[in-house]
Amino acid sequence: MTLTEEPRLTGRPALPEEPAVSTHEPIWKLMLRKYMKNKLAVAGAVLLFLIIGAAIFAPWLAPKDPSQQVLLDKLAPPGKDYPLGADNLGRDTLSRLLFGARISLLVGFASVAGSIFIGTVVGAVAGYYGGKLDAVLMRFVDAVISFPSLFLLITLVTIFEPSIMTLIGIFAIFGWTGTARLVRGEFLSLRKSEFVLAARTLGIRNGRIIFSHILPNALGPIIVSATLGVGGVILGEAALSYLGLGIQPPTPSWGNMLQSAQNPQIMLGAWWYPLFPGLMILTTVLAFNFVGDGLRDAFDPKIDD
Amino acid sequence: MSAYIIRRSLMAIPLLFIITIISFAMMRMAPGDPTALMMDPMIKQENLAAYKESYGLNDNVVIQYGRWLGNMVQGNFGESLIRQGVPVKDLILARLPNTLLLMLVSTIIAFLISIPLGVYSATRRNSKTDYAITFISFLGIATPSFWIGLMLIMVLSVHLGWFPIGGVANIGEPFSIWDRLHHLILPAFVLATADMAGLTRYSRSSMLDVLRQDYIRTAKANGFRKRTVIFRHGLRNALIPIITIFGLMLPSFIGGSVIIESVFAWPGIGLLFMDAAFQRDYPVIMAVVVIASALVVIGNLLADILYAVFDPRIEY
Amino acid sequence: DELPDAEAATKPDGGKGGGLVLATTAAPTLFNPYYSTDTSSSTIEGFIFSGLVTVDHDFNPEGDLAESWEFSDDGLRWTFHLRDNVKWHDGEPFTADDVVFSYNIPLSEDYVGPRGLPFEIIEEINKVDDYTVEFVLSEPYAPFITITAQFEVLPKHILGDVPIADLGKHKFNTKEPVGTGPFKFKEWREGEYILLDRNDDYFLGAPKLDSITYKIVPDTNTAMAQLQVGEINLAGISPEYTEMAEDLAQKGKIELSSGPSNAFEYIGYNLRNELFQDKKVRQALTHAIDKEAIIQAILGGAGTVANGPGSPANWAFNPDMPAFDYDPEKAKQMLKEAGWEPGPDGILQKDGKKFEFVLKTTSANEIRQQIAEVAQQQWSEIGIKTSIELLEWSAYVEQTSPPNWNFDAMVAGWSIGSDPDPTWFWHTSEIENGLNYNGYSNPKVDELLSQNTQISDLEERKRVIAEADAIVAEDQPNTFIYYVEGYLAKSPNLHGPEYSSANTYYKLHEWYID
Amino acid sequence: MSTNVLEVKSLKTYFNKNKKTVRAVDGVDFSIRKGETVALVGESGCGKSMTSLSIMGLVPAPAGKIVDGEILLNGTDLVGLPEKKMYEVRGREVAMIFQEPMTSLNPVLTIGDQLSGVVMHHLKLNKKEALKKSTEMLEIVGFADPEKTLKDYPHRLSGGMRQRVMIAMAMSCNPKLLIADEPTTALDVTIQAQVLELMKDLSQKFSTSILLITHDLGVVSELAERVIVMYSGQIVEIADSNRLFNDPLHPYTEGLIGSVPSIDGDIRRLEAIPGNVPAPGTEMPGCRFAPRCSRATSKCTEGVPEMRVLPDGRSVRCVLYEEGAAQ
Amino acid sequence: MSEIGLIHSLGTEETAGRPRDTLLEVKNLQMHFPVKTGVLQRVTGQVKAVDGVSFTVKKGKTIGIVGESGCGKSTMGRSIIRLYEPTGGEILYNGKDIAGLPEKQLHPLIRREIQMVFQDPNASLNPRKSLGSALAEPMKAHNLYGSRQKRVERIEELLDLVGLHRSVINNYPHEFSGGQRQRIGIARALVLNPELVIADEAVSALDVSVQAQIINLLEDLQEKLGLTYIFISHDLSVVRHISDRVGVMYLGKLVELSDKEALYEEPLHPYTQALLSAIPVIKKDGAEVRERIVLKGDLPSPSSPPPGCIFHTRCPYKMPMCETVVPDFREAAPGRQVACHLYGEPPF
Ligand SMILES: Nc1ncnc2c1ncn2[C@@H]1O[C@H](COP(=O)(O)OP(=O)(O)OP(=O)(O)O)[C@@H](O)[C@H]1O
Ligand SMILES: Nc1ncnc2c1ncn2[C@@H]1O[C@H](COP(=O)(O)OP(=O)(O)OP(=O)(O)O)[C@@H](O)[C@H]1O
Ligand SMILES: [Mg+2]
Ligand SMILES: [Mg+2]
Ligand code: NI
Repeated sequence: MTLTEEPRLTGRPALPEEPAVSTHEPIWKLMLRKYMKNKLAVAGAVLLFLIIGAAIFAPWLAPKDPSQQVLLDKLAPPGKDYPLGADNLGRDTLSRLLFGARISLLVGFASVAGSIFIGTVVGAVAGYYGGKLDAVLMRFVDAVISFPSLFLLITLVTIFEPSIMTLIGIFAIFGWTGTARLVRGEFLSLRKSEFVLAARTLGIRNGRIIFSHILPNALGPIIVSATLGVGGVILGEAALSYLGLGIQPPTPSWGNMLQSAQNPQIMLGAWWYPLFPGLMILTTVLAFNFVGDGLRDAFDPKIDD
Repeated sequence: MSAYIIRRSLMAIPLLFIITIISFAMMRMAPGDPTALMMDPMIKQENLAAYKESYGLNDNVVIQYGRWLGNMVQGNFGESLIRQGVPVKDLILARLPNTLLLMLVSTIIAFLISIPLGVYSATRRNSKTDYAITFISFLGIATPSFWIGLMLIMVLSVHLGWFPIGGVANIGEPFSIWDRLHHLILPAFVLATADMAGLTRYSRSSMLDVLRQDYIRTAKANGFRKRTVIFRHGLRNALIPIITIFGLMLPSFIGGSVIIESVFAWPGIGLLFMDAAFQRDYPVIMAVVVIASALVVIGNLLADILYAVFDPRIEY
Repeated sequence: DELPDAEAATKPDGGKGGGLVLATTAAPTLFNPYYSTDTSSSTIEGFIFSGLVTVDHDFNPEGDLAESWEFSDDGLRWTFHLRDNVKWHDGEPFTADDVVFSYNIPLSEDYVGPRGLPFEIIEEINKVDDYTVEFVLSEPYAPFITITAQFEVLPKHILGDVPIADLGKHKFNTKEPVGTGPFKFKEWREGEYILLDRNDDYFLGAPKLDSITYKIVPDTNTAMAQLQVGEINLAGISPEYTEMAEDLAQKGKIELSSGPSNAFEYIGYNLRNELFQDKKVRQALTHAIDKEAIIQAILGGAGTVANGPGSPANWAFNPDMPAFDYDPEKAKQMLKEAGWEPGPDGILQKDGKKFEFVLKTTSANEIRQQIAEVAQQQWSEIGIKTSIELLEWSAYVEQTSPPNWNFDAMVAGWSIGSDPDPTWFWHTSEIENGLNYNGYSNPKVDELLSQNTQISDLEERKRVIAEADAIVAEDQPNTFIYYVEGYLAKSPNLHGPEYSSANTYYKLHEWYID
Repeated sequence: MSTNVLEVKSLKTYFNKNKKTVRAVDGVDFSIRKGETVALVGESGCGKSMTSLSIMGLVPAPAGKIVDGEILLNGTDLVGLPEKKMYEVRGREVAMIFQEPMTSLNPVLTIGDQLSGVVMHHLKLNKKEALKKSTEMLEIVGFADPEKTLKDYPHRLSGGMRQRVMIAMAMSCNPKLLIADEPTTALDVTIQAQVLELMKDLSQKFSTSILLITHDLGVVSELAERVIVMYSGQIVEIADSNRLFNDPLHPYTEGLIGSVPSIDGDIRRLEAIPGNVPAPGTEMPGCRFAPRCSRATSKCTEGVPEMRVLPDGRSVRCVLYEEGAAQ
Repeated sequence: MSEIGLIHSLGTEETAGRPRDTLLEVKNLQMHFPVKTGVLQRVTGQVKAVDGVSFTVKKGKTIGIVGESGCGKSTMGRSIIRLYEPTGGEILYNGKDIAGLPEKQLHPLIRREIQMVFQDPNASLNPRKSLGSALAEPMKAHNLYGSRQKRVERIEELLDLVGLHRSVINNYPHEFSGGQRQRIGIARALVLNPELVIADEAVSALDVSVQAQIINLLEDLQEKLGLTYIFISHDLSVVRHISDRVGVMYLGKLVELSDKEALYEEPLHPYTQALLSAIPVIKKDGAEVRERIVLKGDLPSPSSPPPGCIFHTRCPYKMPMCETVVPDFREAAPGRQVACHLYGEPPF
């Protein structure tokens, strides 16, 4: 046996290798494949797609002007004129739902974008630099978390009139702590991971390490929490509406449309009026949760079957 | 351990301090003041001025905060501005037990129902029951709790008359546990739903994680039955992360209590806060904020202690 | 907890009795008429305390603690003859000293409370003898009997030594009020209810009801649900529930009575704003609003169209005020005359300025919110652009009231007191500090209003008020929308209550439950 | 025949994933005699652990499944044995220790709980007796203060101590077969030496058969009497350990031995086997090692070579040793 | 391979008093970590992960560091490459002390010249970066190989060097096997033409057959590129195979440092002896079998190391003085340093 006499690693090519892989499959495809396996998640994605589409194309899809009142048709039941009935001022519920979707989704997406941004920045800084900075930032997060947020929310809403912008701001201000903790955790573990250490020894700057190495790897959990966050905000707006502090009429939002469900007169006499916004909230939040769940699986390297 | 508890509690003080400053600032930024309620043709402006003066509302906000803090440190929450002459402490003491009771019972309900469900779901992963439980959990997460509450009231209370429409007890009747429970069940259940659903999902994934662990394989290799493996070897490990969730759930419970209290006319601190906020009853607002934050802090402390109890790896 | 039924067996005239259960969405604050301002407190104060006089269902004054009264020809001296058989709940006898003591409270230098205004006209209060008091007024004041003399009397033997400055915070107000009324204070469960017991020694005879429970509920919805299942047995119905109430009445679950309530709803214009300074414009704005539709759609018909201030519920009402009926075309026409022409975007313009403004109201009131929405829509049809701003109550009050007057237009309502004096709303002197938020000023109105309180003759006074109201209606500082129709629901087994905008609890001690 | 504690016959354990079949164990035959220590070696992913888990009946369901073959433990076929019966086999008849001592013990139960739990379960002892037995076992595996250790939680023990606890647990019911899946891989050499000594002692003392799974040929040489070499789900060679190391037959075995740097031999260039282990699920005709084999011929890819028993008792799966092949 | 010559002319400025061929000199290096306990994370002690280690590395040579888990090997390696800021001692690289320098100053000094190969081929590559971008990134960070074209050329050159097919340039880490990933890790370490490569358990996670490939690769690269290695491993056989000098670490300290042959032939320190004897070896006919010394007990915790000689708790030759007196790390034979009282009176 003379294997030693044929040094394989000298010369060029040192070790003739077949191309490593026959199928060059990018990560997103891999994740898509995992995602597609979760039937609920797929259903959720389709639903969301439809809902977001409906919101975008509301002006074309809505059969009527959402603010057009026909006082005589107040609380009309679903029928030919009003596919989903009319509200207490005789406005078309379907049209209002479609335009309400814009508001509800806008509030959801915008405030989550805000809170994800704040949370990611705080969490990334705390997790990457650690030490005192981390301690200070995390104490601050603790304080915000310990805050009875709904109470403060009520106070805030009384300070700033509950316009769309203030609601977005308020939800963003309260929503970021979870993301911050999550991102911090990810950064804490990722900054010790060997590929980050390698980047450091190669002299790659901190900024680039954070944005180009750690963040993309922490993106999974962030996206998942964002997805779930949008659903949470939509629910939160509905809850605030219940207390009369949500998006204020006449701007339609699902929350303030559902608010009328409190009224036993409407609940008993015109159940269809609160039913549809309720269903919209339910379906949308459900869809976001399904999608979030699917994404969680797709991003999770542990789950591979 | 007790040293730890003391130290942790001391650490909470600056936290509460920050919270009170923020709340006070916010509150005083809100437009309007307690006199808004006194809109009445028979009001004389001088009277209002005297009223404001007598409660020190005309002073600099910083001075007011200092005064408030000084009193608070001595355990004095001051007097209500609306319910003149009534110490805030009395208002809180009258309401707090109701809120605590509601939270306690719904926490118990949430844990008692969701953990077994989650565990069951995890052990039957991908079975029909698992899917059903998962779906129902998602429904629970996605349905606004006040909506569930209103529905239940409409159906169970108004239509069927099985439950009272609100309140903590029948008025004027002697104390009875049954009567209390009768009033408590619906609100506690509804307050529990949202967290219950989340908790079920969480205990499911926690249990799934545990079932992947090496020591579970060891237990199986030792010939223990499935049930023994799950309950004796798995459950306690699965509970540990759930305890943390308990700590995190508290703020949402306290927040949720505002809504549930108003749906079910439950006279707790949430309703007190709502009223106080609208009436600008500053001392009451501050007291509730302090109490609620303290509750969260205490809850987290409790979670930490429980954590140590369940996880022998944690040492103080 | 004690059993309220402990003395059920000793009911004075057997068979009748039971407990009255009411609900409020706003918890009372304290039980002292000189310090409380909210309706819940006043209601309960009415149960516990008695005043010198009260009013019947039609605002006619009627003796309460006072058996009779008379006044001097110049209208400055009022003498009240008190009952001599009245006992405080603690058994002490009621005397003129109590009246003198009570009415002096708001007059004191040290008084810190919201009730000073009606007492301003009182020069002095004299005890003539144990059962006679005399009030000396600084000027003739017609509303004296229905406003001031209605104030309930407090026990001097309990509060006499308390410094006036401390009276507002005294525990008497919240823990142990003692009065002469038909019911005695028993228990106040914070956030839950107030429980009152029958006062067997009530001077008009022991009430037939055993107790009154005044429940505190978070919102009207809960109250309505409780009414439906009989957890409460008497409730006023707010307009958004009239349909449901009528339905329940039809099913025999409740009995309904109704009548005009002493209030009007309006959209008020800030006359400090250039937009609204032209009377014609205001009239046009009114022409654009379909009041009838609002009443039908939002109130379920529970109201009548209003053309001007006042209320059909009180005697001073003027049914013949100028009307600006729904007529959008006319509105457009009038606006055109005033110089407002549609711009390229359809919005009216004048001198390059668009006709657009903010309509404020409070999120605390759903009906006003909806009125705002309808108004917005209807104005948009004549080319006026409005945006609605909903404010939380305290913020709303702060923004719209003196000295801010930070509004263009607002949806609001006024409820008129026992006396129909409109001075509060329209007199120029009320602009700076009073309720004349609009900043409305008309010398003729000022003159009439100044007169009205000095006239003791009812008919004469009615004529003056009617004239003033008509001028205001012509000026339309507000778009008056409707007069509220009030509803009172009771359970069928409760006997006695009947809707009244003047005094719901008239002759309460005679009510009973089978 | 009767001396064989374990006989595995044409065992096939497959995984079904993404509609792809991974033949983790693809027709494995071997046996273990009473008291014998047999080593199973091969590179990562070649199916060593799956073979052992198949014996334990712990193949991760539902993805993994024994699709064919027999596993005879003292003549009883474990394949298809009802789960209830398997409870009696696991831990009692066949015990197992795993690679990761750090994670293989339950962190929330004391050593005493875990050890006595097994004893109580299988030997039907009461708590007191079980604790006594546990103390004995800890003594046997070399704990100085077994009473104290019983009350400790796993996190207080070092890796070596934990692995000794695992061994004590595995041996406590006196099993006929002990499967040790990489028992020392996670341990330091000095600790590994302790554990290896212990295992040697115990196997003699209790005359337990051991199936030792490892990729460390040094450990094999130290402990095992016979060696089974696996490659990509199949056995490629079985031989006495001495013969195997001195005269490997299969080119893979040869490459494996050549790859190990020697601690005291000459410093020669390492004889690396080029290429990689085929990815799981790769289907290929013929010998699975052929693509990496320096002596591969066209014959290698024609069909899977049969396992061939040579006259001296060694078995090998290679065309080089097939009848008529030129030696 | 035009770039390879470059570094040699860059890195060899002379410093007075230092032997020409000494690349790195570590003097009394200390790395103590604060121990934080409890949920409060209060500092309650120190882990003396590296506690006074000194050695020199000659250019073009390989020094192997062996020791049991937790003895501080990785910490030492990471301190040298300044992933940690050492709490004491000096690290003279080309004569310049880099122990306390801030990152800004380190960048031009060592970030190109010292590189590391990590243990875990799965964790040491960013899963979200393709091979090409992972290799191009350091070039961009150091403004080398200005154009894209040049960078691609360089990457292809590196791939050839480590034996990977050029076509995989756009593939992601998960598409490679463990051995291939480790080759990528090595390629990445070579991108910047380093002088010194620290390999921390670079082959421990690999299968034997692949391990051999990588060891051979490292040896070839050293020969071709004149690299200097610090080779950290717990596997004495591997260290023996690749090193010129070998240091044995125990509880944060070097207990023996010696030329390879001498160390393996005649280990001096009792710990080294035990370590060597504990290694299971393939018993081939004719090979001599070492007598096994089985050590009792476990490695003590580096947060409370034993007083005196750190090894005395497990040492079979323990003397009374070992419990109290810390042995010096001294020359026990030419080119051999030992920290043990048995070799108390130098020289032999
Ligand atoms: N849960 C699983 N699902 C799918 N395939 C699996 C699973 N577990 C193992 N396999 C496959 O079975 C094959 C054999 O795995 P096994 O664990 O027996 O290897 P091993 O020889 O023990 O390797 P190692 O030395 O790494 O422990 C592997 O190729 C793997 O891909
Ligand atoms: N960042 C850190 N903070 C605190 N302690 C640390 C840190 N890094 C390492 N240690 C401790 O320092 C000691 C040495 O660790 P190190 O990783 O250097 O050992 P090692 O020799 O590389 O071990 P292994 O062979 O397991 O990799 C260990 O006790 C470890 O717990
Ligand atoms: Mg394995
Ligand atoms: Mg290491
Ligand atoms: Ni050879």
